[in-house]
Amino acid sequence: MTDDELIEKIRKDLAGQALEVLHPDRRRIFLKVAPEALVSAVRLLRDAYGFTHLSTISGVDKGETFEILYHLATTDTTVHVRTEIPKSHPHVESITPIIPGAILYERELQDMFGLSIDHIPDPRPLVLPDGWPAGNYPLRKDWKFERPEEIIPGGKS
Amino acid sequence: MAVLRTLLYLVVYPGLIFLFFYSTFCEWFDRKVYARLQNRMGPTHTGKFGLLQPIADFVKLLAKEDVVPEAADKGLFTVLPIVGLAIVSTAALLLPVWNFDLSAPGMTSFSGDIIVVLYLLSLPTLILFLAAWSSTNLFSTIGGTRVLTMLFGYEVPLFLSVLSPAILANSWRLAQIAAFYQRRPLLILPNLLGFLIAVVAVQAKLERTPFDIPHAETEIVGGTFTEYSGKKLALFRLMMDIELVVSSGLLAAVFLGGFPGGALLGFVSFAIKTLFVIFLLALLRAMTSRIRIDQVITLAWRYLAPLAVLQLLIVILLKGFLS
Amino acid sequence: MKIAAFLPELVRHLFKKPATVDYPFKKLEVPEHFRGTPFLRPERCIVCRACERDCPAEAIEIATVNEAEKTFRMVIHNDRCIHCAQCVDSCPTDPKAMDMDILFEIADFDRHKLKKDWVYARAVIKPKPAPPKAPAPEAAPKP
Amino acid sequence: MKFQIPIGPQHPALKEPISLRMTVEGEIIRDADIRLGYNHRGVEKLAEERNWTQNIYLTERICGICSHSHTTCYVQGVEKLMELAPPRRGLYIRYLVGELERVHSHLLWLGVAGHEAGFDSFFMYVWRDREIVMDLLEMISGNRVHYAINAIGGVRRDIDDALTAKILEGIATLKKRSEYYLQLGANEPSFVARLAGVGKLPKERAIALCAVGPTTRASGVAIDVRKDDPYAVYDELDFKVATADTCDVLGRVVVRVLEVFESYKMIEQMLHSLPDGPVAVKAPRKAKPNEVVSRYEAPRGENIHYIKSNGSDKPERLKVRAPTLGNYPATVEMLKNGFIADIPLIFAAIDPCICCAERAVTLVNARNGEESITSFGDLRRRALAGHHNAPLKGNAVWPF
Repeated sequence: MTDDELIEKIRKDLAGQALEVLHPDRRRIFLKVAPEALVSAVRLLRDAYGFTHLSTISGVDKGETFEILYHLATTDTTVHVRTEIPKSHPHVESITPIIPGAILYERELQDMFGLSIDHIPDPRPLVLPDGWPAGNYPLRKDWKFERPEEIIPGGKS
Repeated sequence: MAVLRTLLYLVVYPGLIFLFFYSTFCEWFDRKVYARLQNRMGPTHTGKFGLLQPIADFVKLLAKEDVVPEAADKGLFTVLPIVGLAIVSTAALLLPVWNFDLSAPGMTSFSGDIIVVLYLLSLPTLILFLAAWSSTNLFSTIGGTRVLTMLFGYEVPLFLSVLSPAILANSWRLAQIAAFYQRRPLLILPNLLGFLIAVVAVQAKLERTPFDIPHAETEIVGGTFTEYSGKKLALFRLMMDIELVVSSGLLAAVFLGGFPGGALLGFVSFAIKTLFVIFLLALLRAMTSRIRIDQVITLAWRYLAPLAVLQLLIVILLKGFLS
Repeated sequence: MKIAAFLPELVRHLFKKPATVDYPFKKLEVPEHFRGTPFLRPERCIVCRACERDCPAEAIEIATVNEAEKTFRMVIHNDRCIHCAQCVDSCPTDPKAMDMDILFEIADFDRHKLKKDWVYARAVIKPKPAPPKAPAPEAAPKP
Repeated sequence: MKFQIPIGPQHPALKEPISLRMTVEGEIIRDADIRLGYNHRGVEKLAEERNWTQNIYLTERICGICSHSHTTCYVQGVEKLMELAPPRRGLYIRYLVGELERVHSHLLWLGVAGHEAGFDSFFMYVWRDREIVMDLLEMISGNRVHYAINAIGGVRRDIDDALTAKILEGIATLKKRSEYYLQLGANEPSFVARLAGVGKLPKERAIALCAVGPTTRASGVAIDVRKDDPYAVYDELDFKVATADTCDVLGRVVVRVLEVFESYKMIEQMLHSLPDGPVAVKAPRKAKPNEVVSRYEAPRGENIHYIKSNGSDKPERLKVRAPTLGNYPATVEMLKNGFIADIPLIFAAIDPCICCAERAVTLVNARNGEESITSFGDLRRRALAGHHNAPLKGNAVWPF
């Protein structure tokens, strides 16, 4: 199945849900859905088109909203499902029940952006240390890391 | 005079001082051979050819901080390395290297000493288990249970294979067994199978690859020795070194015709024969990968034990044929 | 599957020369274009600060000593340097003012001793007969 | 009796800090849990503050073994963002280094597998021969580990005929040696006994848990980004995707060794058809606002970078997913119901390259089994206090 055929089919199958379908490059399809439609879109992609492999989940802080990208792949092509959730109510449904391998990426997303993944089977922090102060989410744009002044005996220069 | 002689025997040759230097030399030899088999250099710089490296390691460990875990049984934890060292050194005294009279059994050579040596060699295993158990570390505990589990595997083949030459020689005294094979060197050949089984079993007793399961570093850190440090670890390492010398000496005495020729010549043949056994052990160490504990038991009971029984059968038939 | 499959190879190597090198006493030679430690040829530096800007480890520091005399001080913090030689690539002069030598045993007990500094006057490049294409925008000092 | 054993954060089997909690019953593992966060360096946040050039070296330092795969993945994404077309010769050299890196990484892994199984001679010999490829990489790039050969728009160094001949010669030797190791690995009984049937990962679980790389290929799933999403030069090369269907550690060994042979083949092909011309084009300092997903088949599996630019000379977002993270869920699955003795082997079989984490220590009280977590600062304070209260070392009694 070529990319164009796939896009055509996705457009038909996700008629009301696909907000935007981009095809910037060979084997790269960016599909935008509403957060409510995310789970059904991923399920459809998995069941109907064989997108069983989730490469990763990326989060992007876009100021007022968070953009989350689910990078799905088959041996033929990749689909990057994009959804946007407001920063004021950062909730998104877990896709771990559909793709079990998503668990670590969702936990990482929770740690780094402070959004909550609803119905995640294992919500413990993943990459941040145990004593990490609550409410600090490193990959948000408003979180700035102050590099502690480097103490070299005798100073830097 | 007799007192002086006994003292000399206990402290100088083949007692503690000799054992210390010879066992460190054997460790050097083992390490060097192992390294050369792996196309490496091995110890090079401490002393000529790195000969002093094991002694340097020993001294370094003595100088290190000695930590006893808070939850450990302190008395037992401390005393075990010393007891272990004492046991293997005692076993070493029974080797027929020097000062034995074939006709008159003495303190160090008597009928049944082969059994005593074997039992003395079994005790370090128990010492290791106790050491592991008393240090209360999780990894040590696992190591300790592995020590005991392995004991049930290799002990029987070792005993059977070491005893079969004794049966052929019709004696339970090491010196007499050695003398028997010195008289009839051709009879060493029927025991070849037993020798190979004994080498494998001794490898397991010494916990060297492929049987280094109780202290497999990639699995359970230091295993038995996880909590040991400083002087105690140094003593344990010395214990293992002496055990290496004693076990190879035992195999040489039983299977390779002992060490004839009094003090000097006897020592030369002792060195050559033990180093030969240690070379075989090093070769076995380089050749194999560590196996799992269940595989050890399978190996011991499915292959080694039946083969040892077969060896026993051969010896008994041969004995009937000879007499 | 065969028993003692490794034996011939092991025994073959028993009397061969070891593959390892007796390191602190004997050393292997590094290849020709080995990336060792960076250094500056102060007579060629035009103080464009391209190296300072592109250094991923912030190991290069250029400070003005005297504005009027156009003298500058460059410090290379070898304790931070990751030896990527990006400074050499970024250097617009020809021949390069920044370069790498093949030293690699630069460890020290004191990170101060790892620093190297040069105080120098800014070099003025004479306009070449053919106008240089690429290096020109790079050469402009960053405000 | 059930008890928990902590493998890590510091453990001889682990070359980098990670914590594996094993619930064991005797020698059998009943449950496993992975805790990360001991080594978190904040690379993604840091990347947002550095320019495109500096980030090449930052991504290079994500991993010490597959350093080239991260930079290549990053650089090929940035080149798309900047709409650059690197010259053919540059691309060939870039992926030549990539394949040499795969050879070195797989040989390294093979040695480590031997070491984890207690087969130290095998480890020594494999690593001795791995030096050949390390030396080749050093000759090409000037460094052994962080080659730093990628630049945006091509590569930084060219190779000449003498070097080409040397590479071909080295590859010929390595080919012979690899064949020997394949023979040896398949014939030494104690080694095979340790590998066969250990760490089972059935095909359907490998797919469901999104495992990547040789781990999946050993379960009979032929995914390989080089084949599925052929980037740059890979659609011009003739190679096969190596798979095995034993689903165990032995299968992973076999897959990796077969992959090494494919790499030798590819290296020879690339060297024989090396195009002429320059090796790099000049890159702009800024990239237009856009986004790109870049995939690369690293030695450990699929490496994916999501790069978003905002028009400045710094990325807006750089998301890195190293292959090891994708393999962790599968590892937990493989560890369950295995032996303690197999932990290092199973864990090593995914070729872990632990590049995500931080600093904390768990203290387990041996008497009552209570766990407490101590922060690094606290430990440091304790260590200093202990040091101050300790008797002077000068007064220590020399033991003999």
